[in-house]
Amino acid sequence: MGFFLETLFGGLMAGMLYALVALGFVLIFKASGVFNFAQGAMVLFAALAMARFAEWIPQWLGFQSALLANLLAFVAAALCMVVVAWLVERLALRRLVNQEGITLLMATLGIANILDSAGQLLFGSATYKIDIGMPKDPMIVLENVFQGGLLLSKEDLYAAVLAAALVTMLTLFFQKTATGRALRAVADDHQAAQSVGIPLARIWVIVWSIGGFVALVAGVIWGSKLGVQYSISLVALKAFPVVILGGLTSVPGAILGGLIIGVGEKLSEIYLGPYLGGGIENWFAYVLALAVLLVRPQGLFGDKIIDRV
Amino acid sequence: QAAEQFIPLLVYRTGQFAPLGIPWADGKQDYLKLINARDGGVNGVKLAYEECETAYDAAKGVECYERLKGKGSGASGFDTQSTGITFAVTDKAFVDKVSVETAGYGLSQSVDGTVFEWNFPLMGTYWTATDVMLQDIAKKEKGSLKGKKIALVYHDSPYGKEPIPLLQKRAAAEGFEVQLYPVTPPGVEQKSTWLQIRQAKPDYVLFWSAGVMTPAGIREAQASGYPRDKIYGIWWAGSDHDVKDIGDGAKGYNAITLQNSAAKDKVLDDIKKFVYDKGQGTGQANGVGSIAYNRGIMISMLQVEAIRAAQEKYGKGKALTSEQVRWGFENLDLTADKLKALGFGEMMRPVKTSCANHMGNDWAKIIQWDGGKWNITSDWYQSDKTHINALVKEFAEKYAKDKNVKARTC
Amino acid sequence: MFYRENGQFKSSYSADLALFPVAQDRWAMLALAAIAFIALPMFASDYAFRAIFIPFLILSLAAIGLNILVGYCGQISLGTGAFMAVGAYAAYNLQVRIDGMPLLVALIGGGLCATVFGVLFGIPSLRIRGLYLAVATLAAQFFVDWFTNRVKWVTNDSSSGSVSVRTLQMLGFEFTTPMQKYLLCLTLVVVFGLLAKNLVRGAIGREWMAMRDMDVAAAVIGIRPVYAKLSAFAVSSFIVGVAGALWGFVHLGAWEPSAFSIDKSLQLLFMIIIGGLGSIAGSFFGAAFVVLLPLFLNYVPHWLGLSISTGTASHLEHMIFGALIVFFLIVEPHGLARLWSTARQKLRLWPFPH
Amino acid sequence: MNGRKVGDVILDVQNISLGFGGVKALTDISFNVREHEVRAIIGPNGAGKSSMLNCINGVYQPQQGSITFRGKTFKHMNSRQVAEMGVARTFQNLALFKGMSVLDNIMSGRNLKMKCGLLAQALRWGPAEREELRHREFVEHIIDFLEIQAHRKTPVGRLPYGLQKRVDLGRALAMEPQVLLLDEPMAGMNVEEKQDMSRFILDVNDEFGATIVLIEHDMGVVMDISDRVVVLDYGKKIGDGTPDEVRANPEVIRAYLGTEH
Amino acid sequence: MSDSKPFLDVNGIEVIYNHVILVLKGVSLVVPEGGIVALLGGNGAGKTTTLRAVSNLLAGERGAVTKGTIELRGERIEALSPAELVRRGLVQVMEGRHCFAHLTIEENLMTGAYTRSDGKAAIAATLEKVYAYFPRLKTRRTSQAAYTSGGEQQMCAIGRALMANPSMVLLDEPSMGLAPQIVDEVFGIVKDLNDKERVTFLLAEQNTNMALRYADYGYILESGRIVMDGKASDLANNEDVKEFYLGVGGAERKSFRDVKSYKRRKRWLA
Ligand SMILES: Nc1ncnc2c1ncn2[C@@H]1O[C@H](COP(=O)(O)OP(=O)(O)OP(=O)(O)O)[C@@H](O)[C@H]1O
Ligand SMILES: Nc1ncnc2c1ncn2[C@@H]1O[C@H](COP(=O)(O)OP(=O)(O)OP(=O)(O)O)[C@@H](O)[C@H]1O
Ligand SMILES: [Mg+2]
Ligand SMILES: [Mg+2]
Repeated sequence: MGFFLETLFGGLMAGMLYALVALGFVLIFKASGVFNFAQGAMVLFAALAMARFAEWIPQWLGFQSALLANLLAFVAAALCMVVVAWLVERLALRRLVNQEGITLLMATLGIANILDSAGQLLFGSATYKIDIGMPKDPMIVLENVFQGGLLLSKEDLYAAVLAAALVTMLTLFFQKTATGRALRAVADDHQAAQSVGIPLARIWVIVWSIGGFVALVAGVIWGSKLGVQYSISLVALKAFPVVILGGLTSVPGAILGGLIIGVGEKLSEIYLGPYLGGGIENWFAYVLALAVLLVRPQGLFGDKIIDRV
Repeated sequence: QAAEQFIPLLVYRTGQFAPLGIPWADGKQDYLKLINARDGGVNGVKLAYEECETAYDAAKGVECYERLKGKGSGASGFDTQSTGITFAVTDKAFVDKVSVETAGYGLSQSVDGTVFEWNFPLMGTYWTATDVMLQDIAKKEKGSLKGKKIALVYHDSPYGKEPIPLLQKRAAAEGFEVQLYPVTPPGVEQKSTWLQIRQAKPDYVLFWSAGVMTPAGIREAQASGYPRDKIYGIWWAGSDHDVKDIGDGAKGYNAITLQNSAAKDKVLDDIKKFVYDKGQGTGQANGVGSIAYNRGIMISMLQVEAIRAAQEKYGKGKALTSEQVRWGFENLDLTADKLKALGFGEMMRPVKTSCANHMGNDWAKIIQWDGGKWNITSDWYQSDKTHINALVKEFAEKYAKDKNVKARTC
Repeated sequence: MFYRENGQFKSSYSADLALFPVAQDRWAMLALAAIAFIALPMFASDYAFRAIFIPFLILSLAAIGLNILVGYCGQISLGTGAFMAVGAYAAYNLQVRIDGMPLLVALIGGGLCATVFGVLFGIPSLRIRGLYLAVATLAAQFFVDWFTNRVKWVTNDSSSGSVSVRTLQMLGFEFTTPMQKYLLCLTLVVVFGLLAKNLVRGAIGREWMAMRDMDVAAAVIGIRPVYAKLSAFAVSSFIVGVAGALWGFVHLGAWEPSAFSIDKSLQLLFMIIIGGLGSIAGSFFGAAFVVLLPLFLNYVPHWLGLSISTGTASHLEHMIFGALIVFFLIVEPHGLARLWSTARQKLRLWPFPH
Repeated sequence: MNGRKVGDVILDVQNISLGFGGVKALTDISFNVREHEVRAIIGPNGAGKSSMLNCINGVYQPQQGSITFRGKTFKHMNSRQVAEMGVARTFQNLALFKGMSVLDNIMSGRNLKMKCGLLAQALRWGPAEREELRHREFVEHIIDFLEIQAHRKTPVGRLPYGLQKRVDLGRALAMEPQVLLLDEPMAGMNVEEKQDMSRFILDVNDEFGATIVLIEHDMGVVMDISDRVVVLDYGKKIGDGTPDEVRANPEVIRAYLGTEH
Repeated sequence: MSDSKPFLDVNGIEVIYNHVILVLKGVSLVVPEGGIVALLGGNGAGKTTTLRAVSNLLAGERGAVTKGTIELRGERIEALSPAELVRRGLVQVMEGRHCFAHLTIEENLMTGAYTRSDGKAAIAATLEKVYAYFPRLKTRRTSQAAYTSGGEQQMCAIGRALMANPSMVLLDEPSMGLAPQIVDEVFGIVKDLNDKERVTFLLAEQNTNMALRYADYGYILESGRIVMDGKASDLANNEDVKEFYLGVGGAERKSFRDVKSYKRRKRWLA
């Protein structure tokens, strides 16, 4: 029982982190109809920027405080992401108005290529660390209930709380502002959105900046866990089944999807894996998502796919 | 124009494994620069080289191989830096008559020179590593592994699976239990693996990881409270960059190494003097001497010595063909004195290859991370050949049969 | 000027139905075939065959297969790597387990296994659409990655899980030199390319495209979604399977599961989009773009005599590649094939602008 | 009025009800269509006309009622079956296959009649080639008939709206339908084009003997070319009869026609 | 033409799609302030293209204006983004409805007010006005647009444009798919807005009859060229226009049943 709970909890924590990356996909998809393959690259770029600025800024300005360094680095990295968003809009999206989803998707693959490499050229391709003082050692709770107690990872707990806070903020932002409606309109029909005067350029810069910001937060958390290096862009792979399970257009879907995938993955690996030779969690996540889609083709909370003649 | 000997340098300076690939590649190139700058080449034959980026991708590696194999008087041997690329080019090497040197990786069975005429897994294979780790564990356990539980947490790829046959063979013979935990690459999420370990409580964990899988695994071990000093990482998971950022969290983590890590050997001083001080360095000067970097210069040194040996036979001061260099690889005899003269006396142990034994002598050590640097915690171990040789024979024969290769007699 | 159709009147529908209705195109294709079958084998180097032409041909074939599914039938697939893997491993097993198995039979057998697999994973497409379908194909991708890694039988109990093929022989003939291998690939690509072209311009091709463009309307004119979608999955995975087998057998010779990872899937998707969705010729353009451009970019610093470090060069190369993708998509979102046909149209009008 | 002979009832719709959540699109609708006649359905926007067609050809499944076609009664229809029984239709919102050429769009209407297998098609064996040719000839007749020869190879997405409507009709005609359901075929056309379209429809009706069910908002057209008219309003049937009867029906005037028509 | 100064001045524009398809071959037209100008022409004449050129929505169709100038209140606008144009009061109702499928009718309408900054109350008032014009929309306000009938979507598209409080509206086939009563109403609304709020209209319309009844001035476009223009009343009395666009050739309106030949060519093109 104790072990089961640990697994469950571990799954929830991992799921929260997936959700964080998934959120970036959802925001951009929801607001522009672009499935952003570059999200992973954005995570990498943001994390690299954060890690290196935290190293450089104290050198440039000559101070010691780690907290200040992290804060300044975070701001600098966030600014970098805004610049990226602006460039992406200027150089790519602007010229791809009204094109099909798959064309846009490919363009983001191109962008991913550019970001991956530009990030490494600018910031280096070795391993860097982000140290925001996350506690790494585990804590044991409920020792009197279960034998040996329940082991929880504090780092995961902190990360999950952070992720949850971000998600709540974004949900509010999108629901309570007039921009929300405009964003959804853009996703439905670029041209019609233009015709009613929605400034695509501005919307896209905003959305991609928010996407970049989310990528930054994800990058910081994952980066403090894994170290920052090219591989961190691969955490995006973990987010695919999450986005799709939750529904491409739903913020809460990304969260719930993340939790389901996280838990499903861990439980399957631990309780089913040994019978199949292990290593099943990766495809199991997809099979889980697939099973849900067979019942709800638009994911848990996605907008219903419309077909009408 | 003076003769030139061409050495292809397959590298990965980008991609998932770049933190390992970059110092490795720098080391390989720097040593060649040193030879040219200090000695004016090998008996007057300048070394020419060209890097080709593989990004650890087999298809790209094959392209690099094809492009470089015929350069100059013929490529002097490929250090592919990747198990996958080694697999892909091994078959081609038979046809093209080019040698493939895989120090510390590659196909474990390619030790058998009768079948693998063109492969040279110099200094050690993954079976060496497995065996040495077990030796070290046995020493800690007062000589016997009986009844112990040993887990293998591995990169789920051919690379990660290499140790399995030997582990299983020895487990059967020595009465310990093997638990296998595959981690799907790239291994950014290992929570379930380490939860399982927390539950199964193996006595030791052998950690066959690469790239981001290493820090992720160590962190997860920390988070799930598994003692780091019970973990043994393979040499690709035992470089500075793998643990540096984890710091104290990785304290106690063991890794195996083919060389005396962080040894300040003469060759390093020479490189600083003849290469970096002249502004010719490939990488940053402060990278010189790191574990992965030293691996690079050792590999280039073996390469150069093979050329030197071959020149003895085929004519000093001449550019050799690939086939001629192969002879050099097969007849390496780096004694302690020779190594000392080369400036590697502290760093490594003697190597001697032969027609039948393409690995030469395999020596390895255990190092341990103390939170700030690696410390050597063991003596040199040489792998125990009782199980390994049988396995080599078995697997080499299978390959020969599959590929229709006729084994040479040596 | 040279590209005029003036005076070429089609007097029958069968003439209009011909593969290349315009005479200039026919000549161009003949010339191309002559180059491919005669000139190249005479002049090209081994390096060119092994590093350029063979991968180009095989990837073109895979791209044709994928294009049928994605470009013609509109079912997004991110699992092409898996379908290639199934083809490759199936062919491998046929070769290992049955002595004297002719190469061609093994390749076709690989294709057929991929077909079965493709149809199986195509079933969800009856319910799931668009990007959501990607999840089904990704499931296939990751499942196969795992399966080929885990199930020893698949790799004929190879300890490491990587396999290598024996000699390529067929009816006593051995394909050993790169040129022979190239001709083998070329022949297969031409044959399957023509068959695919016939399919897509026939009734079944129209069914696929109808499904893609407007499935409700397609149903109303009597097209069965089940048949149309699953047949697209079947044909596509057959071709992709054969290509996978070729990739393993001819190009790599020995491979580990990561040879058919999601990277390959993305790369192929890339090719067909940059080349042109719903265009057989586009598949070739796309493959050329992805195979040749990086090689070309790789040489540029050499030609310019620049000495930049390999790492930097490689990053720059990536960035330029990415930028070119975006650039071409902007110039022509429908791919290089469409760009080509626009150019042809201009040529036809030349020297008048419109 | 002309040589056509209106025959027996071919399609009989009984007590159809259809709702979406709270919206009642159709309530208890019954009407019939006789062979060879031109039957119009009119009614204000959102009355349920398109939904009615959707029920007939199996796009929507009505919750209640039945549809009898040539004596066989169905609870609900399946698109494929309907197509096989010889019912074709055009769409209000253009449901053409956007990426395909005009020719291919119309050819796809022949698919039901093409029998060659996959392999034969891949190889373009004699029979497959001949089959393709035969159907191509038929389609060329339609293209001539609709005067869109010049656009044969143009992707339909690029055609102006009016021509797209024509291609839509062409695709339906290619099915050689016995019953042709037309959903606002003349929307977005000027008078001349409407005249052409009317002519096409009447010719199809005359020459092919097809029965026609027509939704149209242009009263001139409806009153001129239809034999009988059904009027829907808010999902209910409020009138049924000859054009003259309908035009005189006060409820129809109130709900739809307004006074001056 | 009326002598008030031109509000919109299109001068000799050429439009090319996809770099090769030349569609407009030098179209010039002028819309006076507070006028209603009709743009007439058969299928494929280039009406939609002209409107797209004005509202700068061609890019999304891979078209481009290659020659000529477009001026709004004397200011060149070719380089302005569509959003910028809307802010200047120029709104287009696109052909084929283009409602935002996933948004409800009311949300659709509200997006129309995106550029407005005159406060919630003012917007709510406009919304009420639109609902008053189209009561049908009010009853369907919570349905997703994709699930409304064709005519309802058309109303929604028109209503959405009105939500911007425009000073000029480009209407592309507003009557398409609308029941006759509603068509009357739509034109009534056009007239109403024109009279009361001096909104300027340029409308591309197939329903020539209606269009000429309400417009002040008309242009007839064929194959990308203006072939005729004049006061609406003059056009309505022109024999050719009567025959081809109004269907009243000769004296009597012909029954659709009796029109025999559809193989005629337009006279002025011969
Ligand atoms: N996106 C496009 N790409 C290529 N050609 C196009 C495109 N859109 C329109 N055309 C071409 O431009 C010409 C004019 O089209 P346009 O849509 O402007 O006509 P229209 O007068 O609005 O016709 P309708 O009354 O049928 O709507 C047509 O010949 C059409 O084929
Ligand atoms: N799939 C659906 N889901 C929800 N509501 C629907 C759906 N289809 C139709 N409706 C509703 O049913 C009613 C009838 O729609 P229908 O399209 O049949 O109208 P119509 O008579 O064709 O109108 P129009 O002349 O405007 O085309 C409308 O109010 C519409 O919103
Ligand atoms: Mg309707
Ligand atoms: Mg138009």
